[in-house]
Parts: sequence; structure tokens; C-alpha cells
Amino acid sequence: MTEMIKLFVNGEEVEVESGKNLIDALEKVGIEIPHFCYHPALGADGNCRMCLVGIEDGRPPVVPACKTLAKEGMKVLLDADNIKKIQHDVMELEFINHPTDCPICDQAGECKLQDYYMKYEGTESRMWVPQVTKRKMQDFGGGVIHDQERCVACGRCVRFLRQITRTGELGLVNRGDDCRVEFFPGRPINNRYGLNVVDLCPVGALTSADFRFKQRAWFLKRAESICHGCSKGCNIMVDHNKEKYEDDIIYRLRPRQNEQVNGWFMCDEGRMTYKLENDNRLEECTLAGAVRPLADIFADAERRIERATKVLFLVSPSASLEQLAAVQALAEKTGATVSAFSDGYIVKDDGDDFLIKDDKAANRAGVDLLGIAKSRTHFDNMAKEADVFINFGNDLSRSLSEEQIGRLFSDTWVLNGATHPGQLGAVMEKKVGSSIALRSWSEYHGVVVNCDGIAQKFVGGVMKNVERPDIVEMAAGLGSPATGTAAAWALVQKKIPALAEFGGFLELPAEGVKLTDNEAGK
Amino acid sequence: MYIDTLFSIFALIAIAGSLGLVLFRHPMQSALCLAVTMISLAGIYALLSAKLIFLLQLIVYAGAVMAMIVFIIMFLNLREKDLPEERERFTYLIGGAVLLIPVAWFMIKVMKSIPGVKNSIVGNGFGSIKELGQVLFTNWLVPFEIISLLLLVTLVGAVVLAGIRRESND
Amino acid sequence: MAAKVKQLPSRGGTPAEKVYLIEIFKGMAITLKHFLRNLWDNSNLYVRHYPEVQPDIPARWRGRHRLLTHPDGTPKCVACFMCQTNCPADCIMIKAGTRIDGVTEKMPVSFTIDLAECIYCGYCVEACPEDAIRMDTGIYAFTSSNREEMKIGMTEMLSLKGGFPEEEYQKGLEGE
Amino acid sequence: MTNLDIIMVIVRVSISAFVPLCFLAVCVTMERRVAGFIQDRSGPNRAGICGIRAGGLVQNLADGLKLAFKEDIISEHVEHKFLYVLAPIISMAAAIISFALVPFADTLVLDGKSYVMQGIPWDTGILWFLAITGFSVYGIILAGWSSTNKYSLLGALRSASQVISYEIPMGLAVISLLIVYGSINLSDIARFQGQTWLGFIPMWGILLQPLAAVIFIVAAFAECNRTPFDLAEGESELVAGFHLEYSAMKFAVFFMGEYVAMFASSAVIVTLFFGGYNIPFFDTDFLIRNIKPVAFVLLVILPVFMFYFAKWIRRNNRSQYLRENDPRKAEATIYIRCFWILIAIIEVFLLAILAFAQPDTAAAHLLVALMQICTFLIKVTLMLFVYVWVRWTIPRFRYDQLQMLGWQKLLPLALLNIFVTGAIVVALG
Repeated sequence: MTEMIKLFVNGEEVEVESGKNLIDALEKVGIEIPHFCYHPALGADGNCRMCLVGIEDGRPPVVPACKTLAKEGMKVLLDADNIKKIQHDVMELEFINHPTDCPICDQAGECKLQDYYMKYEGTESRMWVPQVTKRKMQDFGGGVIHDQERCVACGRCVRFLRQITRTGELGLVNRGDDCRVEFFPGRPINNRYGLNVVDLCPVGALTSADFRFKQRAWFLKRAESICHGCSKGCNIMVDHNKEKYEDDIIYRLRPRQNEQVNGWFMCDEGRMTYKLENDNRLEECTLAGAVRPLADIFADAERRIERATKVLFLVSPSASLEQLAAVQALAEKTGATVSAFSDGYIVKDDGDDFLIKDDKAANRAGVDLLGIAKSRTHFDNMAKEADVFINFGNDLSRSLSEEQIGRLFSDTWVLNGATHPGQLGAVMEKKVGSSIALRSWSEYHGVVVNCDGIAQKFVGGVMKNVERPDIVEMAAGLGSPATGTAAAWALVQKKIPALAEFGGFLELPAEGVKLTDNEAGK
Repeated sequence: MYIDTLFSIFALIAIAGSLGLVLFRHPMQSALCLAVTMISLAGIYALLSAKLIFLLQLIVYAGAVMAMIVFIIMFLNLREKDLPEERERFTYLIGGAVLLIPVAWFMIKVMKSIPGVKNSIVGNGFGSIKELGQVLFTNWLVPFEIISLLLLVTLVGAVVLAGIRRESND
Repeated sequence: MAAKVKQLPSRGGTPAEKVYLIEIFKGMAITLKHFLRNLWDNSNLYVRHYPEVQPDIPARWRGRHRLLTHPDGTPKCVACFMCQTNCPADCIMIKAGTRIDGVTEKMPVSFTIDLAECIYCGYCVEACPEDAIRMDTGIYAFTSSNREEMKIGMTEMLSLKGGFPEEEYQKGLEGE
Repeated sequence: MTNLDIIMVIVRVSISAFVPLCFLAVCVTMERRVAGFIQDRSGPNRAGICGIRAGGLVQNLADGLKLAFKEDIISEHVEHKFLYVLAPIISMAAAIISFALVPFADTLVLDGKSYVMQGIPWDTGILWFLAITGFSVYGIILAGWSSTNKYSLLGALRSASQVISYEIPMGLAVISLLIVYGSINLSDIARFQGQTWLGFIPMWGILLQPLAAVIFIVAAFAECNRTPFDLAEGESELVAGFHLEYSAMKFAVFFMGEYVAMFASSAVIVTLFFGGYNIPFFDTDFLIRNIKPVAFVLLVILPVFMFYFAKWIRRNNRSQYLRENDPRKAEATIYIRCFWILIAIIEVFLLAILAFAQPDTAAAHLLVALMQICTFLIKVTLMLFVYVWVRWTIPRFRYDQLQMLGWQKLLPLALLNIFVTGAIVVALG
């Protein structure tokens, strides 16, 4: 537990954590101090002067809140007239050369300039001299587009590239009203975390070429999710929207703060995984090549499982704990074998020491916790013996080539549950007995365990027009005792005692639950 | 001949209506069958040249009473799923029919023992409103008034019972 | 402009009014007077025989929408979605894209209004920061035999011309 | 039965069955045009066949065609389809049958035989009307209930309880009338009203029993579900009430049933209170005895009337805006010519009667019967006009007001009326 100290804000006593600067400390208790350049991950810079607050009986009387540690008994003034004037004047300064092109600015709706204007200024411009014009639509590389006119020169992007990625592509050049952010000639942004500067930018100066003009921020619905791009499990916000007459579409993924896992950031590859969720999805459920209702496919598959001598289930290492448990329960009931063979999900030497990991599966730790075999030999042996093979969303084409898959299942009846076409290889999929289009991770809720053994919940807010079952429903349809997510969660809790204290998976804390190493051994 | 045919038709409709009353599952259909029976009974009264009774049957029974019953069934707004499941209703029906056979046999016997009366004209103006009124208001005046009083008391009693109780409001 | 409020004394208290029939007959006398007058000579009817006699519309009339253009013919719309955000009937559908005619950065790729759903409230016109959409075409009748045709697209809306001179339109705005 | 008997049965039944149906067109046109004129609009004036619009009658034809050829929908959720289809049939049939016992002319004597001019020659008269109108409530209840729709159900609830409540004051109002007339036979009642009082005041029900007339007319409005008592439809709160789920011809049957019920109750009101088929001041015997003067007066009056009627048509049948070679003027000419031809035919017949007919012959009886039928229909039309007139004058009641009026005002008044009437009749002997 952190130590708590007491201080006074506008004469009222508040209790805050010690060891933090005023912005962070007061934000925890719901008091906002306006700021542009300060960012918790980048530290204080103190160049924007927006966070100046008064300290009663202090020397100097006005200090930048970002550089001032909260101290016991400190008397902070936020609503004094001189502080309000400072805030007003800083805003006026920022607006001198601001183009005010909110109608075409993607940041509108989540822009600090807009918010602070409404809160702290709200007056007409007094300027009559022509505005300084600078470059617009400057390509910074790495999918970042820069608008120099909108820039408030807070330097967050510059500091991010210097401190975090240590690549230092950007710098602030010139001074005064000619001050602007530039990349060094011939060296545009070129690193795997470059798009984070778009999130960092408090105004619309840096925008993402990918998201640019696609959707306005206020239309987007947000869902708190976990990135399924690799085993790091970065916390993300899924920004999606269903436009009239259209399908529910994800427009972008943004990092969500979680000190335990990803801090404030995420990688560029992870950001782009939303495209997989939107496009080229499997839509129809087929039985012997013909589109049939789900119930028919389930009934047919259930009959085949009953008749079969040996049944093999293949689960995805990205599936949630509930889904894995549901499939396991089905296997126990029908006497089938479960494999999580997924060697192809591991990309050698792709990871780094920051966020990107070699393992591109979101829940491999969870597979191990539930004790599901995943070795190649186990899978090969079982596949040769099995006469019914059911795939629960595993992208087998990553691990094996088409011929290998074809050889393994040459005389096996296959039910392919998949999110995207081609997960068993194009040739194989033409021969499969049945196929079921599954929901993908942005469409269901669940819990995954990342590479550091942190169990994290995620919420799927996307509601596609085409209704698909998720793996829990598919397993239930095939006769699994876990008939719903709640029942599956109960099974998970039985296997992983550390999770037993939480009633439902939604009760998991936002920062996740750290599972100790010996949990896996149980 | 002509009268006989009409009588048979009305009698058949009346029987069909009462059967429907028992056999239909839904109360609304049963009630409507009862209304059909009432109307066909009115037809039989008309054949007996009991004009006033015919009209009263139509106005009071077929018109008012049955309309009230149907109205209340509509109020209940019963749907197929609200009806109780009657698995053994046919057993009961057949059992009831079997039980009724001796009664019916007895009734037929009684009917046959009544000396037959030839169809004859029962006096000019029989069953008309004027004749009936004269009989009611001369020979039967006292019973008529007593019954009127009784009905009035019932009416007032019903209103009092159904009236709003103001005390319970506070 | 404040609404004119006229206070009327409460009626219906006198015994003559409580009988109600007398008042009914008074009312019926009024309607009968109208009926007989119009039966005798129907030239006094307050009816415009519509398709043949067209109504006069003021410049403030909210008719069909049009998109305005700059003098060089490029659309004024920058696809800021303000109209779509404000539309209470949710009948405006915009797809935005990067501008190719060099005026600003953003332009609508498609701009569709579903006239079957539009309630002609004029909020889109008020919300527009660029004066790019107006409802001053003076077209008030719009029919179609199917729903798809009720959606009008960008080219159609750009090709429509205003039904009134600019000064008259501006005067109409001031009047509000 | 002679051939004449059979012909007379056919004539009587067809008059009593088809006249209400034919009057549908009159009712609907009147409803629209009167509504229009009361509100200073013009009413239907577009639909026409080759430019002939017949004052809005063609609009009815168009609407009828539309309703007949519309898709007839029975919703999936309707559980009792038979009852659903039966409902409009009941309300229409009840409406038509309730007119069957209303006399539309005095007893016709042909070849020494007398024929009662009613659909069914029976003497139960007004009680029959009360009995049959009671049945119309079944149609409403069934429609509202079987539609499986809350609005329909609410509409049916309102309508049924309204009809049941207002039957009571209606019946009580009739009783006080019966005390005066001493008969329930509508023919007797009509004949009674043919008398005059002090030689110049017709002994009409409205003069003998003004209170009963008001109560009966108000209750009749309620029985027909007409404004101000049309809560069953209450389009503002109940969408359309009990016939909400009905479409196409089934809706049309409800619609027609309502107008036929209106016609029937107008006919009963006219018979009870406005002298029925009697031409004021001239009873049947007087007309038959003086057939020649009567024919002569008609011979003179008809062309004069037609002359002014033609002028009225010319004045009003024209376009309301500037138009070259106004086709409506040509249309008016066609109407006027048609009417003149009709008048000419009637004149020929009247001339024939004037020349050849003797008093108290079949021709005289027929002419008088025709005149009485016309009188009756004119009176009924005026009563229908009152229905329409009231509809476009008085706003709808609230439901509690409606029940309050029925039970707390009309019922005691009707009872009081019975006592007073009984006392007066006994006192006068």
C-alpha cells in the first residue's frame, strides 16, 4: 500500500498518494489539472505552462503541477483568479495560429484543445494579423500524418521516440511561432511502436493514416479488450461502430493503460489486427458443402462423435480459458483427446524486450494451466488414429503446410470451426465434412492468461450482423456439459484455484490477476 | 310439415351449440356456442308463437347475458397457453355420457307417459305482448310486483357491494 | 417574438351551460351556417386546388436538401459529420475520404440522405459549419414507388440549385 | 300465393335489404362532403369516370374498388381465424336485419289485399330492433378479441361496454313512447303519427315525447359508435380500435356495417319520432282520395324545383381556379340534361295518372306508396345528415364522461320520463 498524505485544494482537504506529482495525485481523486506536455509515461517537461497552479504561502507562488511533488499539508490553489488567467492566456496563445479546422480534424471529440477551450477559455479570438501557415498533411512515415498548424509543440512525440523507443526520429525545430515538429531529413518514423505518437498527441497534429477520416470519434463505441496479436496481452480499447444498414465494424484499436502489462502503449502490428476482425470472415455454416442451419450440423456431428472410435479436438492457443474448459469438458464426456498443437504461432526472433513477443498466441499460458497437450508428436499420433477431427478455431495452416494437413486427415471426417477461411488450408477446406463460422475475439467475452501469467478479462462489444456461435456455444452444441460461459467459467475456477475467489469473470480486477508459477503446477 | 322442418333445424342447431359448449376447449368458443343455442331456442319459441318470450330470449339471453359473458371472457384475454391441460377430458366426456344414459332413458319414458296433446290454436293473440301483459298485471300482479321489488333489492345490493369503499383509501 | 397569450374566462359554470344541449345546439348552428353557406355557393372555400394551383413558398421553407459548391464547382462539404451527428431522424449517411480537388483535406466520398426517413427539421442546415447544406430548393413534393429511390445521393444534391435569390434566403435566416 | 304476393314479397325484402346498402354511397359521400363544407373545404372532387364525378359518388366507387382488390391480410398471430372472419359478418348482418321491421310506406292495398310495407311483415317492431342491435356487440367483441392486439382489445372493451350501457336508456326511452302509442308495432306507430292535433300540428313523437326523443337519439349515436361516442376507434389513442387488424374487404365490411347501422337507427328514429313515412299534414287516406290534385301539384312543382336545382348545379359545378374551356361546366350541362330527362319521364307518368287514374285504384295506391317511400327516405337522409353534422361539430367524449352520461344522466331521466308519461296517460284516460 502506498502511503497517503493530506493536502488542501482550494481550501478543501483531500487525501492523496504520496510520491506523485500534483497532476497524477489529484487525478486519482478526481481533480483535473489541465496539461498538454505532461504524460505519466514520459515524465514532466514543463513546456506548455498549462498546469501552473498556485501554492499558498509558497515560494514561488506559481508552480507547474507536473514538476511539483504532492507534499503533506500543501495548499494548492486551482480556482484563484490569477491561475484562471494563466490558463486562459495559455489557451489564447495556443490558438493564435491554430487553424481551427475541427470539422476535418480526426481528433475532434477527443481533443484537449477543444475540451480546454470549452472549459478554460471560451472567448473569441482577438487576433487580426494573418495566421502563420505551416505544412499540412506531412507524411511522417510509419503511418503517421502530421499537421504542423495544429501542433501545440508539447514535444510528447519527440520525447516518446527518444525515451521509449530510443530511435529519436523527431525533433522540435525553430522557436516562437515558427516552432514545429520535424523528422530528420531522410529518416521518417521507422519503428514498430511509431503509431503510439498518435495517441500521445493531445491535439490533432498527429493522426493515423489508417484511421484518418474513417469515422468521427464521438460515434465510436468502446469495448475494453485484450490484444490477441501476441502473448503479451496488451490492454486495448476496441473502437467500433455499427452504421445504419451496415455491419458492426472495428475502426481502430487503442492501448489502454495497465502498468502490470503494457503501460500506456502497444505495437503497430497489434493495432492493425482489427483488420482481420472486419474482413474476410467466414460467414456460413455448411454441412457436406451445403449451407445448413447450425442445429443440423450439431446433430450430425454429435452422431458422428458417438459412432467414432477415436475423436481428436484441436483448440486454439488464443481461445479464452472458458472456451478451453468447455472443449475439455466435452472431451471428457465423449472420451476424445484435446490438443492445442500450435507450433506455428511462435515466430522465432520476432519479439523484443518491450512489448512484442515471439509467441503470437494470446492464451498459451492458459493452455498449460488447464493441462492441454500441445506437442507435435502427440498431435501427429492422435491425428493418425482419429476418425473424427474437430477444429475449434485453431489456425492450423500456420503450423503445417497444406500437404501435411491433407496427409494427416486424408480419411478423417473433419468439422472445421473457424473464424477465417483457409485455417485448414484452402484445399483441405473443400473436403471437410462440416464447417462452422465462429465468433472472433472482438465478439465474445472471456479471460486469457498472458506470457507473464497474468489472467486478464476482456469484453467483446462488436455485434456482427451475421450471428455466429463462439467456441463455448459450439462445444455446448456438440454436447459439452458447460452449456454457457458461466458454466465454463465454473470449470475454469475448479482447475485454477487462484481464480476461484471471483464470482464471475467480470469481477476480475482491471489490471489482471497475477498467477504464481506454482498455480500452473496444480 | 314446414313448421316441423324448421323445428328440427332449430333443435339440431341448439343441440350442436350445446355440444360445442361442452367440447370446445376455449371459453370464448364455448360461450359463442351457448349464444347459438340461445338464438335457436328463441327460434323454437317463435315457432310456438310465443312472441314476447322469443324477443325476451333474444334481448335478454342472447343479447345481454351472453354478451356480458363474452365480454368478460374477452376481459380475461385467455390465450391458448393460459388454458389448463386437460389430458383426460375425453375419458370424462365418455364417462359422463355413459352415466347420463339411464337419466335420458328415464326422461324419454316420462315424456312418453305424458298424454299427447294435439297441436291446436290456443286462442287468438296467444303469446302476444298485450295478452301476456294483461295476464301479468291482473292475475299475477302481486307476485310480479314482489319479484320486481326483489330484483330492485338485488340491484341496489350489487351496487353497494361493488361500490368504492372510501374508508380504505386513507 | 413572444407568443400572444389571450386569457379567456373559464366557461361551463352556468346552469344553461350545464344542460349542455343548448351549447351543443349553438355549436351545431355554427357548423350548419358554414355548411349552408358553402352548399349554396362553393366559391368561398378556403381550399387551394393543389396540383393546378401551386402554393407560394417563403425563402425560409424547408424543402429538399441541396449541397452547395464553391464558385469553382467543388463541393463545400468537408465531411465533418456535424449534420449526421445532429440528425434526429438518423437519415444522413456520409462516407468521408481524402480530398482530391485540393481545397482542403477532407471531402465526402458519398453523401446520402434517406428522404423517406427525413423529417425536414433543418437541424443539418443549422449544424453545418461550412454552409454546405441548405434546404432552400423550394421542392416540397417528393414521391417514389420504392424505398431505394427515396435515397438521394451527392451528385443529385450538388446539381440542385437554390430556389430563391441569396439575399432573400439570408433575410429569411435573419427573421428567425 | 298468387304471383302478386310473390312479387310483393320480393319487392319488400329487396327494398329493406338493398336500400340500406345503396344508402352507403349516400352516407359516405354525405360524410365527406358535409365534413368538407363544414370545415370550408370542398371534399372529394377528383375521382371521375371520363370527367363525370357525380358530386363525389365516383370517389366511393374508387374506394370500394381499392378495398376490394387490396391484399387481404390475416396476421399470423391471429389464433381464432374463424371468429376473426366472422366478426365483420356479424356486425354487417345485424345492421341489415335490424332494419327489417321498419315500415317504409303505409300498408299497400292492391286487389283488395293489403301488404305491410316492411322487410318482414311482423308486429314485434321496436323490440326486434333492440334485440338485433344487441347482437352487433358480438361483432365488435370478437373483432377486438380475436385480433390479438392490445389496441383492438381496448377498443372492443370500450365499445362493448358502451353499447351495453346505452341499450338501457334506449330501451327505457322506448317504453315511455310505447305508453303513448299503445303498440310496439312500428306500422301502428307510424300510422298514429299520421294524425294531426288541432288540425295543423302533426302528432309526431318528437312533440309528444321530446325527452324520450333526446335520450333515444343520444343513445342511438352511442349504439352506432358515432362521434361524440366513437371511443372504440379513438384513432388518437387506440390507433383504430377494434378493426385495427382488419384490412381490405373485411375492413370494408366493418365500415359498411357501421353506415348500415347508422341508416337503420336513423330509420327507427324517423319512424318513432318524426312521423315515419307520413307526409306531414296529409295522411294516406286523404292522398288516395285526392289523387288527381296531388298528381297535378307534383306535375307543377317538379319542373319548378328542377329549374332552381339546375341553376344551383350551374353555380357550383365549376373549377375553383382559372381554366380555359372549363370541363366542369360541360359536366354540369350533362348532369342537368340527365335530370331533365328524369323529370320528363316522371311527368309523363304523372300525366298518365292525371288523365286516366281514378281515386282508390291500384295506380293511386302505388303512387301514394312511392311518395311515402320517398318521404321516408328524405327524412332518413336528413337524420343521417344530423349524424354527420354532429360528428363534425362535437368532439369526442372522454370515457368516464361517456359512462357518466349514460348511467347518471340518461338512465334517471328515462325513468323519470316513464313515470311522468304514465301519470299523464292515466290522468287523461
